[in-house]
Amino acid sequence: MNWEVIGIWLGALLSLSLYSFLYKDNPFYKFAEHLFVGMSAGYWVIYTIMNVLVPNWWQNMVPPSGGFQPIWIIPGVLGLFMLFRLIPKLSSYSRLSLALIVGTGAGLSMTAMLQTNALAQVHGTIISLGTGGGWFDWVSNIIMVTGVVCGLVYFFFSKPHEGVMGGAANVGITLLMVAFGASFGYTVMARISLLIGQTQFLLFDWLPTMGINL
Amino acid sequence: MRLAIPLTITFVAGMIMILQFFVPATQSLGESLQEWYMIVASFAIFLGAMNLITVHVHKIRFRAKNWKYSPVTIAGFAAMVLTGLFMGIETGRPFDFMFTTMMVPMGATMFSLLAFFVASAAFRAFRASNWRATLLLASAFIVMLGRVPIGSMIWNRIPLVSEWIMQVPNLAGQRAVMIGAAMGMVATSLRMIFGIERSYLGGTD
Amino acid sequence: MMKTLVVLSLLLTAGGALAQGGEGLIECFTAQDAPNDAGGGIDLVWTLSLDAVPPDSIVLERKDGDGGWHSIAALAPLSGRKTDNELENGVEYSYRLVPYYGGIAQEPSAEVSAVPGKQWIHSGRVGMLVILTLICIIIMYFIEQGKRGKELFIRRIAGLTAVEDAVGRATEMGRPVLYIPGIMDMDDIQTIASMVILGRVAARTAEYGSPLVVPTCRSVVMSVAQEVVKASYIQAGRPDAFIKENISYLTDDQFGYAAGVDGIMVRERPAAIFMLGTFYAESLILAETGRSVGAIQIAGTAMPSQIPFFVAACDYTLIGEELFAASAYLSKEPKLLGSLRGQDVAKLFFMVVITLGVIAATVGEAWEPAARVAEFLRTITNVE
Amino acid sequence: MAKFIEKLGTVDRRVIFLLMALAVILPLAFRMNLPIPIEEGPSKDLYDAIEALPPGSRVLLSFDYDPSTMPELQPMAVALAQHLMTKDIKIVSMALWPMGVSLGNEALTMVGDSLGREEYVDWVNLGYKTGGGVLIVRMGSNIQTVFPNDYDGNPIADMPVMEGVNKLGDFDMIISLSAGDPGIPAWVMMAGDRFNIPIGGGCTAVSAPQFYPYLGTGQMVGLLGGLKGAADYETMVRLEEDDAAPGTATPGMAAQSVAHLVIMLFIIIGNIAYLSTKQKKGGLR
Repeated sequence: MNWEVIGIWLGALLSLSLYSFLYKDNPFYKFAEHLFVGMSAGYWVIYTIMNVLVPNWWQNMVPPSGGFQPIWIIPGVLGLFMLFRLIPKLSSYSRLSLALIVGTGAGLSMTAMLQTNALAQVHGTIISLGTGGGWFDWVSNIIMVTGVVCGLVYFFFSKPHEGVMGGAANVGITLLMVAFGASFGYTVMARISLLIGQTQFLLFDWLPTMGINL
Repeated sequence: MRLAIPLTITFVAGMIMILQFFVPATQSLGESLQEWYMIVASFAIFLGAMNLITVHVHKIRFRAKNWKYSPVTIAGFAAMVLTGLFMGIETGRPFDFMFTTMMVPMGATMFSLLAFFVASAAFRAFRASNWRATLLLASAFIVMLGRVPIGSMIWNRIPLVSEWIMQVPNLAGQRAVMIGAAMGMVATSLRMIFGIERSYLGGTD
Repeated sequence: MMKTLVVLSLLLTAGGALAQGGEGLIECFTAQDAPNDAGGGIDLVWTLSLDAVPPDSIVLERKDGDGGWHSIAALAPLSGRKTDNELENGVEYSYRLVPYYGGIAQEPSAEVSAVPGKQWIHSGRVGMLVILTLICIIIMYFIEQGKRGKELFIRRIAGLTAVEDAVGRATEMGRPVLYIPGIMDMDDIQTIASMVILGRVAARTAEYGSPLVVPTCRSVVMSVAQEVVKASYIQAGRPDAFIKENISYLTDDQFGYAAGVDGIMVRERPAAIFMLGTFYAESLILAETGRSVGAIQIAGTAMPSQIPFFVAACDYTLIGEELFAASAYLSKEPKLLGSLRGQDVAKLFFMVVITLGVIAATVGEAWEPAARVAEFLRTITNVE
Repeated sequence: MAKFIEKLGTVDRRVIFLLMALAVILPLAFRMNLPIPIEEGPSKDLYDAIEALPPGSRVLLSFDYDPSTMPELQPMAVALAQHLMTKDIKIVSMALWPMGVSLGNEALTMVGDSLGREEYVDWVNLGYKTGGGVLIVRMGSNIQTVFPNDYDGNPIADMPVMEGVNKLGDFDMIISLSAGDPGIPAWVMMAGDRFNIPIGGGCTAVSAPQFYPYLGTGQMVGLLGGLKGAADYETMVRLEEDDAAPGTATPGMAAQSVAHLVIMLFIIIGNIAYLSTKQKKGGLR
């Protein structure tokens, strides 16, 4: 028994315990689940300390080369404010830290979303219907453009979906359904690949440790 | 006016992030703010960790349902934190060993459960109950066929049809969702930055 | 790229020519302030002569204050461009290139110079700035309108009409309501939207008296959720019914979280499950397990890749923007309805841009002025 | 019968789970070779092009990928190595991606050992050098100045496998297993077009369509796309050689196909059951 074999066994037993959930909830699953939650929470604590707090904060404030950068006290203090949640009397200080997080996030996503999710998509849709040349390309391009416009009509909230609006919204939601179906079907292969990967681990890494070679 | 200071911070932080996108001269300001934000958010992980431990200690103390598993969570947490802090996180150390031999396979297993759930969801949901549902069913079916050799055995054009569905109706649908959602996000961000939406700060004052 | 290729292929046909000095070899060597940066950068661009053998490498040199030349970078022969960074703004810098053949330096190129500076506006983002300002003004205008009490309509959103029923059903069955706010942190707008909806859902559970369980994947989300739910319970006059322990943190790990929530679902058997926020691959793991315990499920996300799974496994799905409309729908607050109206107008704007652009581009294949309109619309929607 | 069909519509989902598990486990465990129809196509073209090379030819095999695309590209590396080595073609390998070196070595060593081919005599791994397109151009005039040693630091000058190979033009074919940039486009433009060497390749399923134009113009002799391409190639190599080492792409593809079939079968059953229930109830419209 060496460490590699122990590792394979740990991985295999825990995997099988989690798979047992497919049959029904049971003590093996409960054990693996509780272990997974605990271990991963611990992992992320260490990860955060080692990969964010030490290099991005502590080593900026107290550089290993010597000296002290007082400006870095501010994020440290705001970080500590976050922990004041634990002390009811001081918990309202945490709002300051929260405000920083939410504000930065809001500003960042406002520009990022407008750029990649809106403008880039609009830009990509401004095509000539004749692109490609053949009648089939005409049909495809018309479906594409109508699809985007009608899909947007479906997302209108302040007007009732009646008349022309209603018709367009109907075309829109129909097209969305086709898109969802396609997207679902497309993902199936990737999901099965994951299962194939795990099955190969169990069949070709774990079984051989018991002398079973398929 | 206890909300005034937090709302000001939100406003200033949000504005800096928008500004640095359009004004190259302020890029370094934006970068520092993002770094600060990352540090502040990282501190919060201790809050969560404390909560997790408290909840499970609580469960054990009051013998709540399934309390017998709570020590497992605490032990798992302690094992990772203690080995990580005191024995290092480099390859080959206990922390790394537990990560690669236990956490990675568990994550992969949970991920692979999707293969089963995709099957059961497809079985139950893809019913031709009306024409719209039939379209959803048909597009899923054709795209699935187009991904495996069986598809081209049935009709050699199936992969092409599936490709077309992905490139035309699917792309159009995705774009509509993305543009719409972007408007929702811009409006929500705007309401946060200008303090119109403030319920996330809690409190009624 | 194309240019390099042409140069390259011509170069190769001329194989066997002799090594050349920088003067004959390097053409069009220019230096200019790097655009759209915070200063401190100079862009250097050059092409190689068409009738020379490419050198093994090229060394870029910068003139120091004392007038001597110092090597600052050794470059691949065909690279053709380099940005020198971390310079002082407002100071003039001079550069030259020295080609090397087989380790032997040749005659250097002519000298070029430039002054780095910072820019106050990103030239590739002006169009976006105009559009963003426009959208913000529109939305703010309608929010004002709403505040002033203008009557605003909102269409029916099936998933949100069901919120009341779902909570009511949970109360009847004496089972809890489970609320899953996605796996992203508070900086994600969908999480924020989810927190706002959580406030409304909590108001209902407070009213009906069924327990509300909120497992979170992020510490900050946990603490915000506690605040939001507590505020709702206080507002509903039921502060006693608020149980802080029901809003707990599990783990930051995506699948660890999924495993934990699956466990909660099968053991607590919630009668109603809300999944609103940012979801990734775990969406279907949660939704199928929720389905198996017989809960009414209301999901909502703006992640295009996950919507299909929610549509397949949940009773109601808020698609994309519907998630952001939820807080307005549930509260019927005038300023939120106004904001929604503003979003609609912004979408109308994009629809017009798309329609105009497509027509112009199509007509433009035959009629030049229309092509220019299409080009203009493409330019303003292009962001660097 | 009608009742049975209706029952099928509400079958316990664990039955589906079980069938899915079997659909994946059985093909893998029994190394199922679902007949993969070998039609005319880019995979077959590549096979035929290699088939047409006389023994003793020299092929440059470039491993331009990293572990993230290994599931798709590694089986190709193995199958190609197998085909080349059984045909007594000398392999000179290299990598435009740093991580490609060890992945390539894994494939070559495994196949080489099983077929009794010797490193430095029948194959060699030159290793990785940065530079992409420029590197290729320089190899066009002299390989030894670019790669004086192989990945292990052994001088390549006196290796039997390098005999008569001084520049790219001395190769009879170049094959790039490419996960992105630099990869196939660089080889086609910098080596294929320039020195008239046939270029073959393998890539991920996602990126395959972007290379179809090269096939149309003859700039590439053949292409393996994704797991499907890898499985095609394994099948073709196996037809030639019975005792060949087992591949992973074919059973993987078989498992994929069977699992897809199971899901589609369930969708069909679900709909039959649904429609028959609806009819019996007098239909909901």
